[in-house]
Amino acid sequence: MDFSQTDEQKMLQESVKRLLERSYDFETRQKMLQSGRPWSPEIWEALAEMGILGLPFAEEVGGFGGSMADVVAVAEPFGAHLLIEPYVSSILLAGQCLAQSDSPAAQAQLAKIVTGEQTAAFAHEEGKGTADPALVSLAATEAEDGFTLSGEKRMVLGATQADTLVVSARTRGTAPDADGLSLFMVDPKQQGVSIRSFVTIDGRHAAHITFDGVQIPSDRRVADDAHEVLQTVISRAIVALCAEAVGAMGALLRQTSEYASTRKQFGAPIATFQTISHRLADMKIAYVKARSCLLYTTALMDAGRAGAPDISILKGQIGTLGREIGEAAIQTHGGVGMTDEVSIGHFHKRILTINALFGDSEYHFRAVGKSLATGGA
Amino acid sequence: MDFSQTDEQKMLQESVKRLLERSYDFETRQKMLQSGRPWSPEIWEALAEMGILGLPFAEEVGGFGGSMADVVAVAEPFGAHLLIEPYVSSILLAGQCLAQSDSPAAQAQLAKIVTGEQTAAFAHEEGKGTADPALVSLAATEAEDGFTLSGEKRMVLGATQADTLVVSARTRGTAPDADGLSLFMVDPKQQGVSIRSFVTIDGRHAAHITFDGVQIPSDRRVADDAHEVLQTVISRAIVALCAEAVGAMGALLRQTSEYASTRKQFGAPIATFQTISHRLADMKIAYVKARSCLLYTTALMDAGRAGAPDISILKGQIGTLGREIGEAAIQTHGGVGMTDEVSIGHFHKRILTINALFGDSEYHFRAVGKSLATGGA
Amino acid sequence: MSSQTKEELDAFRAEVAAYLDTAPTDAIREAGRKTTSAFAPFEQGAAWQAILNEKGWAAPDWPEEYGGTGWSAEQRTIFEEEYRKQDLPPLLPNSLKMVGPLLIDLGTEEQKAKYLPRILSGEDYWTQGYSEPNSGSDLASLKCSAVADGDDYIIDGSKIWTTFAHKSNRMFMLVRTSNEGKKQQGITFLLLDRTDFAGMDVRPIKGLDGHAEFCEVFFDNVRVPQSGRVGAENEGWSVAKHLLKHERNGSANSPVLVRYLKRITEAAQDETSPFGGKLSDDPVFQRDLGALHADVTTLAQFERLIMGGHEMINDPALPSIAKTMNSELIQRVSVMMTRVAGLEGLSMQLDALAVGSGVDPMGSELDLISMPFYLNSRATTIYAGTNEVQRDLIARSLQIA
Amino acid sequence: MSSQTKEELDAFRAEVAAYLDTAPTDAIREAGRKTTSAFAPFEQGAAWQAILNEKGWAAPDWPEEYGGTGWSAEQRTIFEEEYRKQDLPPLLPNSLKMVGPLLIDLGTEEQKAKYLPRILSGEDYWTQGYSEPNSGSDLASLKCSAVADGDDYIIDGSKIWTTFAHKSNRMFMLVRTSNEGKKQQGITFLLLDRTDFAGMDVRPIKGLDGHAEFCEVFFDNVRVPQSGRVGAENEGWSVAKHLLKHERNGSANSPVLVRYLKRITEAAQDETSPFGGKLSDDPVFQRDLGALHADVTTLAQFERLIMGGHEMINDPALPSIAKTMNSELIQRVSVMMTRVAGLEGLSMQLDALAVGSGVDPMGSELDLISMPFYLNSRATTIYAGTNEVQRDLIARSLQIA
Repeated sequence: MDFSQTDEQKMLQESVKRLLERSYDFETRQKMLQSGRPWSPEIWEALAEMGILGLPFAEEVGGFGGSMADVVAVAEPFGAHLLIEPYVSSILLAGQCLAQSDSPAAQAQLAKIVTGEQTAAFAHEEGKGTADPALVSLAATEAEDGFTLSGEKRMVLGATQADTLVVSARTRGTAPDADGLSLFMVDPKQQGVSIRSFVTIDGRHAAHITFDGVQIPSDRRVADDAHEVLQTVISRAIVALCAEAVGAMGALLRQTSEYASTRKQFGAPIATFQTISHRLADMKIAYVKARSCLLYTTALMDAGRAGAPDISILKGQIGTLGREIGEAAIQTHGGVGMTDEVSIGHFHKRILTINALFGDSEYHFRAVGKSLATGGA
Repeated sequence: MDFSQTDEQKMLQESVKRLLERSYDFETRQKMLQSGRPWSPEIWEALAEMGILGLPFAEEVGGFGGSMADVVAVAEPFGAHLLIEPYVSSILLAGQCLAQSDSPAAQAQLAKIVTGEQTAAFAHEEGKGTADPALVSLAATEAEDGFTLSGEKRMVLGATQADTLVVSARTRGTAPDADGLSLFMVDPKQQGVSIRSFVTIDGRHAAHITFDGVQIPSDRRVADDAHEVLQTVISRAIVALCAEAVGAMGALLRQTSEYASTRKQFGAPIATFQTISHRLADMKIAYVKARSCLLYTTALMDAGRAGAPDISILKGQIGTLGREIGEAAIQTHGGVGMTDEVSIGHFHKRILTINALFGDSEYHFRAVGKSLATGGA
Repeated sequence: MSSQTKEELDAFRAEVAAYLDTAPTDAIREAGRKTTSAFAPFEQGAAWQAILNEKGWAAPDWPEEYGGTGWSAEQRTIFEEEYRKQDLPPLLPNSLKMVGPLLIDLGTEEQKAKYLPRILSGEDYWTQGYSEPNSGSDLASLKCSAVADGDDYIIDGSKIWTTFAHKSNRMFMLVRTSNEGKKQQGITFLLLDRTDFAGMDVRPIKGLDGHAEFCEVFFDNVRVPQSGRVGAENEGWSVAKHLLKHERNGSANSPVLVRYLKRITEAAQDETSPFGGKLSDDPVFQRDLGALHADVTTLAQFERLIMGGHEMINDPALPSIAKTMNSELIQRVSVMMTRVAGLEGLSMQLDALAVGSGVDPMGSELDLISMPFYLNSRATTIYAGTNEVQRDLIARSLQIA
Repeated sequence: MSSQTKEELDAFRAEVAAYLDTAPTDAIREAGRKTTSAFAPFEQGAAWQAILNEKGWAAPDWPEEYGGTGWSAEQRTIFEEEYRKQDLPPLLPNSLKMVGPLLIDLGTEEQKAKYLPRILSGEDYWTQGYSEPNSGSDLASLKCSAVADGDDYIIDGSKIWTTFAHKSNRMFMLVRTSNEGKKQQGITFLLLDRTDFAGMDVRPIKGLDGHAEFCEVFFDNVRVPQSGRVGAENEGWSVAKHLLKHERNGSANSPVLVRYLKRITEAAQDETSPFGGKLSDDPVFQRDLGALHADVTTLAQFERLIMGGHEMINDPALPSIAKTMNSELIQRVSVMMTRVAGLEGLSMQLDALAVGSGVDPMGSELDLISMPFYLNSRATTIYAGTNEVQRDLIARSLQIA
C-alpha cells in the first residue's frame, strides 16, 4: 500500500485550500453563521465547478471516480476551514446511497446532486444515535402501491436546504436485525413530514424529522436489503468525517503552537513553560497518531481491505484524540479560548460533533474489543 | 463525626513509629527479607507488649477494645515501614473471624493470638481473587462427626508461620450464593493439607493451600451462615490495608519530594522543572484524596455507618491513587527508582499488592456504579 | 463540635426541606434546572437571593452580626445537602463569597453599612475586574492605571473576563497606582459604586456555549472616588490574596456534583445502550459512573474533613488542592453528561435554555444542558488562577529547601 | 515500492513461517515465552541469534554487504509478523540495532571487519556505557574521564544502567576527554574490546522484578587502546546522536505489543469475571481491550507509514514521538496483563521464570510474566532518554521562533 499523496491529490488539495483561504476565512464563515444562512451557495457552486461534488461518483453519472484518498484530500481542508456546507450529508451519505441504487429515480436525483443543482440529506440516525444500521427502527409498512413511513429521524444534517431526503427504514423485523432495511427517497415537502430545524454546535444546519404516515410509492424505494449498502456508505462517510476532524486538529495544533510562542506571561512566551510545551508535545503526538490512523485506514479502504474493526478503530481514535487536542488547545489559550470570537472552540465543537455522529469513541472502542475478544478480529 | 486523632491515638501512632524507626529501618527489613525469614519475632513480641496485637479485640479476650481509627493509627506506620509481619492476616482477618465466634475452640485459639504466642492465617481467596465472599466455592461436605474440606485457597498471607488456618468454605449452594458459607479452624499440619509457600512482591510470606479431603470435626466449625461475618471482618481488614497503603503513599510523597529537591540535572534540582514539580503536585493531590477518603471512611465505620459502597469507594480510590503515586515516584527517581536497592519500588509493590487483595480498584469502582445505577446507593 | 442533638439537627433538616419545597418560584426552579455554569441565570439568581434574604438565609457563612445565620458546621452541611436535593440555582458567588467576606474582614464601617445589606438582598451585583488582556495567569503584571486626582482616581485601561459585567451595577477591581518596585507592589484594590461611570464601556463576550457570560470593560479617563479603596494605596495585592482565600475555601463544592451525578444516573434509567438493554444496566456505564462517583465522594470527604477542622487545614497548599480537584471533577462530570446525551447534545438550543421562554427542549432537560455545561466547564481550570498556577503553588509546598 | 508480486511475498511468508516453526530450540521458545523486558534472557537470546545467523537472517535491517538480507520493506514486515506469531525472544538490541549500524556508518574498515561478524553470530555482546550516577537525563554532563597516554586512554569514573554488563564481553561508551567549551564538546566515543580490563569492576544491580538486568561499572585507572575510538576525539556527542537515531528509529515495535495483546485476549477466554461469565465476554474488559488495541494498531499504522517513506519521516521530532508512543503503550499493555493475572501476579517466582529450571509456574505462563513485565516496563519511559526529554524535543519542533 502507498500512503503518500499522488501529485493529483496534492493539486486537488491545494486548489481546495486556495479556494477556502480566499473565500472561507474564519471571519467570513462567522458572518455567514450569524446571518442565519444555512450555507454558501457560492462555495457550493465553486466546488461543483472544481469537480469536487462529483469526486466520489462514477464517470457514468458525471463523477470522477475518485478514491477514498481523493475524498480525504479535500475533506482535510474542509475541516481546517470548518465548512458548514453539506458535503458529507448530500454527497457522501445521501448521494452515495443513491449511487448504489439502480433505480431510475435514484439515478435521476443523483445527476442533480452531482451538478450541485440540488442537494439531498440522509435521514438515518434515531434516538440518541444509531451506531449500527441494524439499530434502525423507523417503520416502513407495505401499503397499496408502496410503503407508509412512520417514526422519527434525528440529527439529519443539511435537511434545511435539502431537496430530497434519503431515509433508512425497516420493512420487517426489529432492531437489531440486520435484515429488513430499505432506503427511500422522500420529498421533504410531502404530507406527513414535519421538520424541526436547528443549528448544530459546529454550525451545520440540521433537523429532527417526524414521519407521520408518509405515503411512498414503490419506485421511490431505492434499495432493499440495505444493511450492506448502509454500512459501506456510512463507513466511507466516517472516513471523510474523520478527515475533517484531522483537518481541524491540524489547525488547532498550528494555531495553539503559534499562540503559545507569542503570548507572554511572566515575561516569557508561555511555550517556554514546560507544562505548556509538554502539552503541545502531547497535542502533536495525538495529531500524528490521528493522521497516521486516517491515512492508513484510507489506504486500506482503497485496497478493499477495510473491515468494520478498522473503521471502528479510526472513529474511536479520532473522537478520543480530537477531544484531547481540542481541550488542550482551549486550556492553552486560557480565557480567549473560551470565546466564540476565536476559532479554537469552533474547531473543538466540530470535533465533538464528528465524535457523536455514527457512534462515539466509547461505542467504537468497545465494538473493537468485543470483536477481538470473541475472535472476530 | 470527628476526624482528628485523639491524643491517645497520637501517642499510639508515635510509639509505633518510634519502634519501627529504631528497629525496622529499610536496610534492616531488606536484610531480613534476604535471609529468607518470614518475619521478625522480635517485632511481633514488641507489638504484643505494646498491646497492638490485642488492639482491636474486646477486653474479655485480653484486648483493648480499640476502634477502627485506633487500628488505622498503627497501620499507617506499618505501611510506611513496609512491615511484612502478619498483622492484617493473623490479627485482623483470622483473629477477628475467631473473635466473632462463640465456639470454645475459637476463643481458646484467639487467646494465644492476642498474646502473640501463636499466629493464624486466613485462607479465603480463591482463583485469581475473591472480591465478594459469596464467590467462595471451596467445598465443606458434611461427613460423620464433621466436615470434609476439598478445594484450593490461594494467596494465604502469613501461612508459612501460622499455627492455625481459618478457612472459609461452602457447606451448601454454589457461588455466588451468599448463603451456605462457614468458617473452619484447620491445623496446617493436618493430613490432606498441602502448602505451597512463596514470597509476595511486597515481601510477605504467603502460600497457596490445597485441601484434599481434609477431615474437620464439628467443633472446629467456628461460624456458619458466615457471609455477614466475612463481610464485616474483611471490610475492617480492607480499611487497615488501605491505611497501610496510605502510609506507603505518604512515604513515597516525602521521599520523592526530597529526591527531586536534591537531585540535580542540567545544573538545577529537578524539582525546578515544571513537569516534575507538577507531577509532585499531582502526587500530593492524590495523597490528600487518599488520606481524606481513609479518615472519613474510618470515621463512618466507627459510627457504624460504613456500607459496602463506602468500603468499595475506599478500596477503589486507594488502588488507583496508590498506583498513580507509585508510578510517579519511580518515574521521578529515574533509573534509581527501578532498583531493588531503594525503597521506592518496594512501596509501590506494597500498594499493588493491597490493590489486588479482596477485589481490585476496577472491581470496586464498578461495584459502586452498579449499586448506584440500580438504585442501591 | 456540634452543640445540637441529633433530634435538633433532624428538626432543622425538616425545616430547611419544607422551606425549600415552597419558597422558590417556578422561574427560580427552572433556572436551577437550566444552570450550566458556576453562575446561575442572572435574574432568577437575584430573585432567589432576595427571597432567601427575607428568610435570613442568604449567607449562612457570614458572621451573624452581618446577616449570617449562626448555624453550626453540621447545619450548614444540612442546608447544602437539602439545597442540592433540588435543582435550585446557585447564588451568584462574586458578591456573597468574595466582596462580602472581604468587606467584613477589611472594609471600613461605612463600606460595610453601605454595601453588605444590598449584597444580601441581591440588589447589588459586583463584577470582578482583575484580569486584563495581557495579564491572565500573570495577574500581577496588570496595567490598568488609577492616577490620584484630588479625592478621585482617574482610571485608564481595560479589564476582561468580568463575569456578568453587563448585568452588574458594581465592580471591584485591581488597578495599578504605582510602577515602582516589584510588580505586586503598586496595585490598589478599588470598589466602584457604578458600572456606568462616564468613560466606562462594557462589551459582552459570547462564549463557546453561545451565552455572553463574561465581558470586557474599557476605561477611558474614568473618574471614581478614592473612598472606594479597600486597604491602603499600593497594598491591593495582599487585599486580593485575602479575598482569594475566601473564593477558594468558601464552601462545599461537592453537593452540586453529587446532584449532577444523580441526574445522570436517573437519566440512564431511560436510555438504551447501543449494545442492548438499559444504559443504567450497562457494565461500562456502571464502571465509569462508579469511578466518577468515587472521586466526587472523595471531594465531599475532603471538604467535610476541612469543615470539621482537620489539621490539614493548616497546609498552605490546601486552597489550590481544593480548586484543582473541584474544577477537574466538574469537567469530568460534564463529559459524562454529554456521553449520556449523545447526539442530543449537538443541537444549539439557546431559546429552550432561556428561563421562561416556554420553548420545550428537543430532548430531555439534562440533554439540553449537557453541552453548554460541558463547554462552559472548560473555564473552570482557567479561571480563579489556572490549574497550572495552582499546581505551581502546590509543588511549592513540597519543596525541601 | 515493492518489486515482488503477491505470490512471491506469499511464498516468502511460507518460507519464514516454516523456518520459524522448526529452527528454534525448546529453550529458545521457553525464553521467548518468558521474556519480560526489551531484553530477552541472555543465553537463549545469544543462542537464537547464532542460529538465525547461520540462516543469514540475524540482521534483516543491515545492508546486504555486511550481512543483511536485502529484503524489501514488505519482506521485513512479513518477517516481523511471522516472528511475532510465535513467542520468540527478541534479539538483544545493543549490538544489532546500535553498535552494528553505527560501525557500518562511521567505523573504520578494521573495526567493521573485526566486530560485525561476531555481532551477527552473537559471540560478542556489547553493553552500553552512557549514563553515570549524576548524569542521567543530562547525559552531556558526564564525567567519566579518558586521558590520553601514548597510544592508550586511561579511564577513571563509573557508568551505570549498563544492561547485561555482567554478561557482556564488549562495551561502547562515552568518556570525557576535555573540559573545554560546552559540555557536549569534549566527549569521545570509545569501543572497549573487553569488559574485564584491569581496574574494571562490574556490579550487577537488582531491579524491582528481582532480576539483575543492569549494572554499574567502575573504572579505576583502566588502560584501553585509542584505536577503539569511533570518530574523532571530542566528537563523541555527534557519534552518539547518530547512534540514537538507529536506536529509536530501528524497526517496528508494534508487533510485540500485538502479540502480548493476543496472549491477554486468549487468556481472558479462560478467566472468570468477578461479575459472572467469562472475562472475555465482560463488556468492561472488551472496552478497555478495544481502546488499547486501537492504540497498538495506530502505532503499527504509524510505523508502516514511516517504513513506507511517508513525508512525515522528515520531521525531526519523529524519533521522539515514536519512542514516547511505544514506551507508554508497553506500560499500558503491561497493566492490562496484571489485571488479567489478578492475585496470581503477586507471587515472586524467580525460579519458574528461569529458563530451563523445570519449575512450573503457580498460575499460567502469562500470569508468571505479568508482574515482572509490568515492573520492568516502568523503565521504558526512563531509558534511552526519559519521556520528559523526548517531550522537550517534540515541543521544540513546534516552536514558532
